Amino acid sequence: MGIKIANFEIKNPIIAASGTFGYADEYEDFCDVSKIGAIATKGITLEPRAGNEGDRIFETNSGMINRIGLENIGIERFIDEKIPILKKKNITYILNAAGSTIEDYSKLATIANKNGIEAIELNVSCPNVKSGCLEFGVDSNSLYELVLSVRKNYDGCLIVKLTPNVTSIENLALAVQKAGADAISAINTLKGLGIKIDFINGKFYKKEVQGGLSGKCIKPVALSMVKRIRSVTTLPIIGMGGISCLNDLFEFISVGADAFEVGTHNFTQCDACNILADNLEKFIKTKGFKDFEDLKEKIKEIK
Amino acid sequence: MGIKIANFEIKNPIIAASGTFGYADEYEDFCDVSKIGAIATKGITLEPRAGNEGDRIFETNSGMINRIGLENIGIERFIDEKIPILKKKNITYILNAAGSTIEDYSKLATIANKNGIEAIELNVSCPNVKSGCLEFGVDSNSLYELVLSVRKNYDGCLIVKLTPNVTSIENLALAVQKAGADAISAINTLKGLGIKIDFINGKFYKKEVQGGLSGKCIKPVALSMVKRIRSVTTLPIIGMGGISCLNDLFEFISVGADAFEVGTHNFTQCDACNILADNLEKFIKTKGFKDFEDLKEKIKEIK
Amino acid sequence: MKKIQKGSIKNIEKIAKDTFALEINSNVMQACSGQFISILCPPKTLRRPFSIKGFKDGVLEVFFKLKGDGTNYIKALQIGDSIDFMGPLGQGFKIQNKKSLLIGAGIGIAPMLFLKDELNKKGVENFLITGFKAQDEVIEGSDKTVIGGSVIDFLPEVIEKFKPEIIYSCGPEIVLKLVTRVAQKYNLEAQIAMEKVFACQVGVCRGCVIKILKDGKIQNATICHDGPVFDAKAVVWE
Amino acid sequence: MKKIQKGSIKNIEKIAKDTFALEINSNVMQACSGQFISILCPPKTLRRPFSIKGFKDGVLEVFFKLKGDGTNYIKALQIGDSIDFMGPLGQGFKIQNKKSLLIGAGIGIAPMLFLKDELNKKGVENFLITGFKAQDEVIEGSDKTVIGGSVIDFLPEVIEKFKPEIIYSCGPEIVLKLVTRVAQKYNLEAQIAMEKVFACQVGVCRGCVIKILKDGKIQNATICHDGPVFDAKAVVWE
Ligand SMILES: Cc1cc2nc3c(=O)[nH]c(=O)nc-3n(C[C@H](O)[C@H](O)[C@H](O)COP(=O)(O)OP(=O)(O)OC[C@H]3O[C@@H](n4cnc5c(N)ncnc54)[C@H](O)[C@@H]3O)c2cc1C
Ligand SMILES: Cc1cc2nc3c(=O)[nH]c(=O)nc-3n(C[C@H](O)[C@H](O)[C@H](O)COP(=O)(O)OP(=O)(O)OC[C@H]3O[C@@H](n4cnc5c(N)ncnc54)[C@H](O)[C@@H]3O)c2cc1C
Ligand SMILES: Cc1cc2nc3c(=O)[nH]c(=O)nc-3n(C[C@H](O)[C@H](O)[C@H](O)COP(=O)(O)O)c2cc1C
Ligand SMILES: Cc1cc2nc3c(=O)[nH]c(=O)nc-3n(C[C@H](O)[C@H](O)[C@H](O)COP(=O)(O)O)c2cc1C
Ligand code: FES
Ligand code: FES
Repeated sequence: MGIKIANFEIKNPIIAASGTFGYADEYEDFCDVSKIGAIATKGITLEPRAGNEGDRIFETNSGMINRIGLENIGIERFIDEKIPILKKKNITYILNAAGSTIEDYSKLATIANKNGIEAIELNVSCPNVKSGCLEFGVDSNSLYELVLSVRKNYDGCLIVKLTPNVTSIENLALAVQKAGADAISAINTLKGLGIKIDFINGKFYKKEVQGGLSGKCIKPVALSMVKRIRSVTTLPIIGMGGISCLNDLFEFISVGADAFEVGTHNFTQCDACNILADNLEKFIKTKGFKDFEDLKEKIKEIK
Repeated sequence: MGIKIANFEIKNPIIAASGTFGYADEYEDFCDVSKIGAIATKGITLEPRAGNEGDRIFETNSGMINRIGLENIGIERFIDEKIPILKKKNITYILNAAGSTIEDYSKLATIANKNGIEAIELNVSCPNVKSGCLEFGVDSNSLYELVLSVRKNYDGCLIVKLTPNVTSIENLALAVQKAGADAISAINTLKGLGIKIDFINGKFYKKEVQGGLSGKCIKPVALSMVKRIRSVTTLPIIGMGGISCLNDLFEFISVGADAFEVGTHNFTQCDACNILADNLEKFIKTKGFKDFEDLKEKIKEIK
Repeated sequence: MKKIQKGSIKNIEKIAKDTFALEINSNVMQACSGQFISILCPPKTLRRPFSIKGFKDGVLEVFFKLKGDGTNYIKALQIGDSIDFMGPLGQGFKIQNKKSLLIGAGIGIAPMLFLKDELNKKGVENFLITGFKAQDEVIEGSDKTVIGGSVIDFLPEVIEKFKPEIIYSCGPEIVLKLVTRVAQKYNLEAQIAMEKVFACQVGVCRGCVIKILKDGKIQNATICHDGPVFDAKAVVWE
Repeated sequence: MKKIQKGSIKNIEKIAKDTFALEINSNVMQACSGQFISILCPPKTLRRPFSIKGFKDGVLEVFFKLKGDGTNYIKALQIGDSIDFMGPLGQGFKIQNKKSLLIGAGIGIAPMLFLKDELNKKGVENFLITGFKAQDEVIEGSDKTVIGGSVIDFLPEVIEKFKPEIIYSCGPEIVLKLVTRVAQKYNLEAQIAMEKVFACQVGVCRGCVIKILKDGKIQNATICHDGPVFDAKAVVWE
């Protein structure tokens, strides 16, 4: 079931999505981490970050909002403490990289390159300090600059994760391709606001979580976005957004995805990635397909 | 419970959203149509339209996708056949207007003006034929032009309905305000794709509906958008997107909405608008608020 | 009267593989074959439409086959539970005093059984032929039951023998298309009950339109409000 | 052993207004007070965490109070139904051989009853005081039950009389804050069980962090994995 994203080998097409699987080692009691196709780490920055104050999670209809705020241990501790464990346990991982300036990203890429990190997924839904904190990922010019400068410093598999909160995802995909990325992953979370207002004993109480919306509710948006990305690029696409079952994989394949990330559904079912990979393998074997490539072709041929 | 949107009086703050209530008269067997705050008609164009071929509805997690394609009887028949009924039955309505060129919209506005139609909601999520079929509503310059030219021809209450499929809803809101609109309604549907793939007797079958996503699943996006619109404008805002219960009204109020539209939930519960207005009125009366304005103020004050 | 109702479950009972009969106590005064009711299935957004199988003294009966969340919700209801439905909705069969051939495929038997009852009451001679995929899916009540094969294959024989003057049918689109073709061949009037995914259930959302030929023009008609029953000749297939 | 389990409902029973006791047959080998299990409540995205109220021979007991969809899903389960849960999760109370005052507020009594059992088995002297909003919400098992007022108001009196050496507590944040203050005043160690909305349940999503003082530095700790039980002195309140 192994496949390649550009030159990066993963054990199967199911990847655990960034932010939903920590640094991978913590999930050992709950699933076969080493059997997962690959694990995109929690978003990692140059320096450690404490993340946001206040409530960080809000459940919504068929989904959730998070505003973790990139709490992470920083690239140094990741390399010193986590990589040895990941190696020892034979866990395939992708470094999800985040920053506030182009320099941050370039430095992360340089460090990753030096330390033999085989794949990076750029989280470009971060505020761009220089341009008044608009996200890098919403403007195709900034995105192009960003990816170009990372590409210069990084020889491994460079995946760029697109944000759906834009008018034209097509322009972003084109910018990323032009800058020399190896693959695109999509989508990151939708901008969402969760509010809960209670009226108790004559007084209103409010809870508000402004952050990223994920889960099954965003699947239709994700499918539409992946289809639009596929319409302008031939780069491999890692599709995500609300994936929870085998049929979801078929749907993402049909719009052009080559691999998949599973995010929020890990919270619902902590061995979701294992189960999905098993089901995919079983389907391929018992229904007479040669391999995953063959299945992909057959699904793309459906009228 | 009557309120005003600019100078347009509605019976209460709950409006039936365009496309989910036909031309209003058809719902008589199912609810008290005349008691609804107002009804936004199905999107109406200059000429009658047959709408899209193929499947038009697709249910998704906590929502649905539609691609009706603006099937409607055209402005002439609307005026000749529907307005007399609406008047006779004392139904308050808003003309939801759609077109392919700025001229279409201007003509509609002129006709509406001549025929004493008191309020128009511009559906600007239509392909702009002139600019290569990009939606009018995604570009703040085209939107400005559009609203300006409608404004010139129309003296009634001019509401512009914003699309959420953009990078900056703020720019759109500013353009609309600058062009002289009386109010903003938001949000229209999110771009979404519904796919169903079946594998039966060794063969794949696919059903695909690309259209607009609505319902509870989009509420977090809608709340976030309304909040962003409120951050840049003082125009009245009619909030919508997944509204189904009294608490949803509170949430929309807290981000700055002055009135509400209920769309998809009419399909779930056909007397939803009546029930919501009743519940709102009961809440105001029994919990010691002076009126809807007072409730709004109290909710906006919550820390 | 408002066509939105809260009823209560009178009975719910398995009648074949994955297939159940549901009886609802209601305030409904009148219903006819070909009409349907639309059941709210929380937390689903859209109501689920089901053809009426029988109606007597306010008790509505429908048959339903398990498909997904909606039908599984209904299956889990218990006797006495309340149920929220709209209906009866839509235009039913226009019964004529003619020798009638009824053709049902699968769960499409439900409105055919109701129609058969109505025809019998009116003393109209009729013959119901139904088809099912397998023995364990068979629902009783037909004059002839086809198992495994296609009900269409048996139509020439039945028509030659029974000599119907009109056909009524309900089933998957593919079956209705073939029924239409057979009716054409034998120059028989046919009324067919169509299906599509519904949103509003009442004709306002325009989500369930098909093309029909009316007054010499191709027009849109909604299955939920103008149908579900259409004159087969008028239907313009996609 | 994998900490994801399919159990089956052994018993489910109303114990107070909107409050139920649930017993689950499981393969769990060990559990201690302060730990919790997280129950899958389809179609909800997030699991619902519940403190363990008791554990014996693989049977886990929890108490739950009806709040929304999740708890209503659990309530609708029948004896014999299967139930999908993760756990036992988190760090429980660190039991010490000291005269113990247990303070529970509302449904927070559940882990206190489990702790009381454990203390009794170890022969540690203890006193459980609990508070409930109204008579019909009272759950049995305490040494003193406060109805209507705040359990906090009775603490000085109880502490003077019982002379505890340590406090354990579970309840809403507001109660835990006040317990912390009382403990400080009497210079007593206090262990408190915290709550927040959980997503992953296991410490990876960083969705449930609070600030704690550790090694002289303010750091993040997850309630689900590093807690739910924390040394009250270490908690930095928002
Ligand atoms: C006029 C009409 C009469 C019907 N009568 C019967 C009947 O008597 N007995 C019976 O078992 N079934 C009947 N159906 C079909 C029935 O409505 C669907 O099987 C049911 O909605 C499936 O719901 P679900 O949630 O269980 O399955 P889902 O998982 O939602 O869907 C399963 C399949 O049913 C279709 N479906 C879903 N929602 C609708 C909808 N709102 N309208 C139409 N199709 C839908 C989907 O396209 C899908 O292919 C009728 C449909 C129509 C339109
Ligand atoms: C460690 C821990 C132990 C708990 N122990 C118990 C217990 O023993 N008995 C008991 O009745 N309750 C307990 N709770 C609270 C319980 O988890 C919530 O009441 C339950 O999740 C509500 O679910 P619902 O769908 O019924 O209500 P909802 O409608 O989802 O929510 C009602 C309220 O519960 C809160 N809530 C929702 N989801 C979660 C979540 N995943 N984690 C925490 N809070 C949430 C919401 O903020 C909301 O205010 C515990 C919570 C935690 C964190
Ligand atoms: C709690 C949480 C934290 C996340 N953190 C990150 C992150 O650090 N970096 C990133 O690129 N994406 C992050 N994401 C986004 C997911 O990787 C994924 O793009 C998104 O959730 C959509 O997929 P899903 O619907 O399967 O969850 C996070 C998502 C969640 C739910
Ligand atoms: C079936 C359907 C048809 C719609 N048609 C229109 C339309 O003609 N014009 C328009 O401005 N919005 C139309 N909308 C969008 C709704 O008015 C509303 O903006 C959207 O559905 C979000 O609200 P909701 O989540 O309450 O449905 C339509 C929505 C649905 C579901
Ligand atoms: S379902 Fe709305 S028109 Fe038929
Ligand atoms: S819920 Fe994920 S870290 Fe606690």
